[in-house]
Amino acid sequence: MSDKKTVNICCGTGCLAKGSMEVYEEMKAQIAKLGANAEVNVKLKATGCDGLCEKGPVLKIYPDDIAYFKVKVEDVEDVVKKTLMNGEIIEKLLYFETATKQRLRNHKESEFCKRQYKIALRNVGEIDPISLEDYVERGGYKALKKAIGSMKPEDVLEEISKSGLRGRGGAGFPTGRKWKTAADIDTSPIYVVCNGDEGDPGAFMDRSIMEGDPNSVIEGMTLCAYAVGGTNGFAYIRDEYGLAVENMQKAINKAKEENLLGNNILGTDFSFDIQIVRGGGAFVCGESTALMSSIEGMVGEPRAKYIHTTEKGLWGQPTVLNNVETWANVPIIIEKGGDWYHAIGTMEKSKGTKVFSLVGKVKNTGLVEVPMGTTLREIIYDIGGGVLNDRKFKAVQIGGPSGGCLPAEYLDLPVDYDTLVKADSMMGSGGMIVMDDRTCMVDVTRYYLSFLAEESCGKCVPCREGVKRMLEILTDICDGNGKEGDIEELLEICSMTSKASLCSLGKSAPNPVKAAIRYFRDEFEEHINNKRCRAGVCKELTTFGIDEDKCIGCDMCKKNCPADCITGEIKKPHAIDADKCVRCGNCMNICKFNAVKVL
Amino acid sequence: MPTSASMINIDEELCTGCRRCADVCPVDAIEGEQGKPQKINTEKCVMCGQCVQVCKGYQSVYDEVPTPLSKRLFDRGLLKDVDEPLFAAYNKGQAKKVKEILQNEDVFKIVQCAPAVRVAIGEDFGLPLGTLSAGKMAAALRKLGFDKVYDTNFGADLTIMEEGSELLKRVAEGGVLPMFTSCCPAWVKYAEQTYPELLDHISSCKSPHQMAGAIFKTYGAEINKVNPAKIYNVSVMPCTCKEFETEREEMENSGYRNVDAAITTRELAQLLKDANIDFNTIEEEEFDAPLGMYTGAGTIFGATGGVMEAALRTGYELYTKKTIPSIDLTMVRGGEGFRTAEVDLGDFKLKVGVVSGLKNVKQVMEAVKAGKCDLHFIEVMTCPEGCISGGGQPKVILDSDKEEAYNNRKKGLYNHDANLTYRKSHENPEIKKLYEEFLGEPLGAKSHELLHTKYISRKKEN
Amino acid sequence: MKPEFNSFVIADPDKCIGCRSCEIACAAKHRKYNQGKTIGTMNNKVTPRLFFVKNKGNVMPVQCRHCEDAPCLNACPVNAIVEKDGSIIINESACIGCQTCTIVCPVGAVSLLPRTEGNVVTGGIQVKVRAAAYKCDLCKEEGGEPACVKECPKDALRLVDPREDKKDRSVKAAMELLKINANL
Amino acid sequence: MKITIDGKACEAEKGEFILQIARRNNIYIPTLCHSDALPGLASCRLCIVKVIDRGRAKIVTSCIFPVSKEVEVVTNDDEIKRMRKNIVMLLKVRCPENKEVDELAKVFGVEEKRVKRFKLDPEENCVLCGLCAKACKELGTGAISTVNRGMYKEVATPYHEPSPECIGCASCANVCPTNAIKVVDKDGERKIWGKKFKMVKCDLCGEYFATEEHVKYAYDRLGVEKPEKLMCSSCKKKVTAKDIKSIFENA
Repeated sequence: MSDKKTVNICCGTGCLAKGSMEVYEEMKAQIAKLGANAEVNVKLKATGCDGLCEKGPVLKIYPDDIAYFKVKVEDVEDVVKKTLMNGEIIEKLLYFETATKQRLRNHKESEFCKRQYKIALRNVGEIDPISLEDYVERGGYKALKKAIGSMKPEDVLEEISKSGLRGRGGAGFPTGRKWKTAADIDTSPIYVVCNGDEGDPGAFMDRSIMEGDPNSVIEGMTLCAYAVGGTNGFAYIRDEYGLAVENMQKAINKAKEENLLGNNILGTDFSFDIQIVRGGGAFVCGESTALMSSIEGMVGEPRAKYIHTTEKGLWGQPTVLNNVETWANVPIIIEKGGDWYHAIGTMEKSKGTKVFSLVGKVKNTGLVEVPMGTTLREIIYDIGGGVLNDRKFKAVQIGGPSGGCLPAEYLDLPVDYDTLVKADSMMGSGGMIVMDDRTCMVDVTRYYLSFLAEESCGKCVPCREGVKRMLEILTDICDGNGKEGDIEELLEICSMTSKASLCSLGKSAPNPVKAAIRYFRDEFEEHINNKRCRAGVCKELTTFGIDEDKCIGCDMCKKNCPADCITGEIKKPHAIDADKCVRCGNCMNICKFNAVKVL
Repeated sequence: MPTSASMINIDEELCTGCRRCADVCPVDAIEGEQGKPQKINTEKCVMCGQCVQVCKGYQSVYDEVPTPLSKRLFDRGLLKDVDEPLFAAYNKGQAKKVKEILQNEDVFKIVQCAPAVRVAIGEDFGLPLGTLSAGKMAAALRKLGFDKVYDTNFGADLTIMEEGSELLKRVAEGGVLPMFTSCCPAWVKYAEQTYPELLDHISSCKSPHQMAGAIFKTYGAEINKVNPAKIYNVSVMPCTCKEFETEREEMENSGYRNVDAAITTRELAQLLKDANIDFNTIEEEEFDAPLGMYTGAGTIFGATGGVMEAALRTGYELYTKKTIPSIDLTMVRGGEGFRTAEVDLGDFKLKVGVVSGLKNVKQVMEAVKAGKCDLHFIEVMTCPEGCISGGGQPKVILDSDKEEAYNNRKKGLYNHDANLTYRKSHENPEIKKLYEEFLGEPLGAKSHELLHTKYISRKKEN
Repeated sequence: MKPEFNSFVIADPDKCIGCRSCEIACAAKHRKYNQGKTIGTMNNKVTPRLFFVKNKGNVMPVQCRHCEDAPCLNACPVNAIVEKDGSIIINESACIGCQTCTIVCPVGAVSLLPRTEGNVVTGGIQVKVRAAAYKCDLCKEEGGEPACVKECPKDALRLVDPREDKKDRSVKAAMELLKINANL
Repeated sequence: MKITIDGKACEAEKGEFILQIARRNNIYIPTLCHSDALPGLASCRLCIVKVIDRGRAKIVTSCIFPVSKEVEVVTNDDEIKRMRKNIVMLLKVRCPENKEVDELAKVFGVEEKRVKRFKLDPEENCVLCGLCAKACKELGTGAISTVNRGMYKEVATPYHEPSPECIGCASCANVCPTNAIKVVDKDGERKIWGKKFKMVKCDLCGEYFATEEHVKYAYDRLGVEKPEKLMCSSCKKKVTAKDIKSIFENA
């Protein structure tokens, strides 16, 4: 009797990019070689992303609970021969805990994982996304069966309201209330829409869920349909998300086969169907009304929401729209009950968990799911392992392009909807970008504005012209052409744009500027008045120099200078020829002794 | 001497030759065939502007005419931003000139308005026909930039003092009778060109605004302590002929024109719009003392029979030294184009007549000529209902509204009269003061110099 | 062409003296925001709904015949022209000024004129005057006798109802006219 | 129902837009992109007003905000004025040489200094309100539309090629609030949106009065053949007058 082993290889976009498909194929071949009569019977699975993309490809072995990282094709043979056959562990493939400098047999013990609380991501990385069995095995469709079997629609509504779940797309509108509004309208059809148009740069939690656990979204939408009397569903998925579209489609087809979707679900007279719509590829299409216009086949431009889309949405019918992460939360809430969910998160109005994509100048990057109210410090230092190369932390940008940068003083800010807004930032879809002292806040703000200037739909003047002109000012400041009064002009445009714009994208577009000026005004003034960029990013405003006392003459900077403008003998202080210097900043990044500084 | 050519014109480009103007012209001065552009015979024209009031041959947006709007506005002396329909028959305006003066800091700007203006000006701002808006008017004029807002009604009271006295003198001394009023410049011009032989029948009094003008630059100059040379008098008149009168050589004293510019009620409305003064919302204000102080008698000058009534109120009391039994002398108000009445002055009966509408004066003049007229005093107004229906008044769009407009304007004046503290010219405290401090007595030397005038024959001898 | 016609206003060329009072009255009556009674309350862009024509020895206003199965109505791409109990009415505020109606109107009764009300108005000042199609609407919305008929000093204009006075020469005129236009 | 606008009580239908109500009550709310014929664009934002409902004030776009309860509306307080001024400032920066925008700038007192701070394009006259595209769509021609997003948005024919759909009716130019659309009529030819049109001559006066495509479009809508002899509107009037005259004489 041979013992069973399961090998999960992550095939999320991140790992695929790092060649996990090759690893998968190799593993398949190797297992085939073993033949049926081997003493181990290996089941191979291509799973979704479990968040540690930067350490991919990820390979996990059950029941031994061993996780290997950065697995290359040439490692596969070892894995089979050593680990699978002889239970021998390959040290170099194990997770390396930067904090303790230890290798961990299973990354679940890592600081990165053990502080997380996975609800939305509960299955991602653990199951074969398109295998319904896998999903059911982990409790999938229990909720739907429970609801249809033993609950009235209003009971479902009740549970969701009780749970305190709020939209994970950014605005954080109470999901229960949203459903209720639609449910109370006596008309048909009522539409249920999944917003999978994840647009924030650096955010990819929705993609991971759709790729790695599509059924949770489908079940969530179906439960909503049951609760509000929905008839048709649309999953609006960003066009770039090929794999997400593929997996969602496969999952939908399978669910239909199993009568979990389509006509007379589970033999009842409740029918609901979901069709996939590929996005227009515009950031603004993530805005609900624009998304709906896009589904209707019109230009993806927002409309005023004086009448809520829950009352008049798609084709003027009641429409419940939530984003992917929100949907993924629904089944488990119904399964375990609203009170269970309500117990997680802050005392105030932010319940449950939130997935963040932790990126930027931080040691551990990837998807992080934590209870609402977790402080930035916990996320960045405990989970993220702190700033890369132990440089000085400067700011963390939260909430995507229309969020805002928060400075070090705010590290102990509990992350939830309301505190973030008070701090001139926002939850957004949960992008979290860590910045160190080599980041110029003016430059960063300029970057976000340039993104918004291109992604604004351009329909209304405040957003289109306002953002464009704010960008012009910011660019001037970065190029050393900042003028006195620019900061005031920026704020003036901000205040108007944030109130007079047509849609929430426009209204939130000034956030990066507002926050940056609020927390880093001195840096703006320095750029404008002293023509100096302390981070050494704005080339026109930067001169690098070497602190003779600190420099030990290791010669590293010299070696890495593309312009050969650094002179100096070994073990003697070096010097930079400012005229030749191209201000690439390599020397500063490389110097271990902080001898290179911005004059 | 100005000719009517520069005052009243018909724009050939716009005239369709319907000849409705010819129907209303009291002196048959409009010549031309049906369907062809009309011409004005300047020898005959008295510049009453009734043709201007009736003309509907407007500049349309769909059939182009050679002359562009801007040029047309310029030619008519209108402000460049005037945004009203323009019609074939028009009177040349003075508004541009006045606007310039208003911007001139070193002149002392005095304005006066004829009685009929205050019951019509509001109409051009959408107020109901005939709305009395004396207070708003005073406020608006001040806002417009006039240093003193005096009033023609004061001049009217003064006219009564002089004209009344003149009448009583003629009666007493067996002077030329009947005596005709001289307030209406169109009538005066008509008399000059048609009945030169009867000119000594016309009161030698200047018209009220000319009297006022003369006083503003003498007495007014003293009390305001300004050099008369610096004073600029503007008259706002319901009349298109007043500018003609203003430009008569004799209307000046010691080198100063009595009135420097006369604009119409319509032009005042245009000036206010041009200055973005919202007449509807502006708060009422008082006229400036002392020369803006007036009585009900001065006010009713604006309606036909008004001068007569005012004269009788004062004449009666000056002659009989008794208070007049009934102050409202309705028998001379409104009605036929020519009406007569008799007033008992105790020892003798004063016979008076009132002519409204110049068409009706011919019969009277012929009678006088033939010595068949036993009246003592005759008021003549060229326009159908007196000044309230003057050629310079707001132009009523619909013919069907005209009667209402005239009636309401009249009502407006008589109500104003009824509600004023003083209703007899000789009781006007400022008039008394003027005689005490400056003029001495009616018909005195000063009066004679400043307030009286002469007439000339304009008859073409052939 | 049906024998029946809708009501319409027509001018008697023998009576008309061409004074244009009808146009002024028409424009004045149709004002929406300002109902002042004097010329000073009107603006320079007078927009009548009947149009003065001057031919040799023939002056008169020409106005809409309110055709049955009206071409203007059928041609209007934005449904700005409607039929209201036997009258063809242009909703000027819905007109975008494409002029299609002026092209197809057989009698030339529709004109594109500057629309000075309900346009790009900014704090009272008008920054752009758009054009719209204008034609006789029999003062249906304003009510009462058509302004032109009421104002005409020579009673040259009259509102005829073909259903009643078939013998009327004006009606005959209109019928004849439409025949002419039919084969125009 | 009743609502108050700037303290003035106004009758209002439920669902009516604030702008309509205000206009009806002679309360002027500035607009640029609003046309009664093509409502609902809400792109210029000049018509923003404050709606106060149970003490809570929010900024809304009066041209598309339907009144549902008895609210209080403030159209012109300092905050609104300031926002409008900033909007107009941005428009002035976009269209520095445009006459209409300049008028606005004057009305709202936009300081030259602020405008001069930015890079200006004297050629630009379009404020991208979208009225032209909407008009063209309404006509069923759909020759022009807004293309691209954000700062690259513009109104154009597909691929900036002369559009086969365009009939040269110039409705777009008529509805344009800033006269940004050039229509050039010269010796029997009209140029618009990079396309040349032959124009139709009036059979009587010889005046060119419409493009061939437009005339065709018109009669196609009627589903009848276009007459051989075409007349301009004013000649049609003249002919009509003649006809009536002769008919009256014969009658």
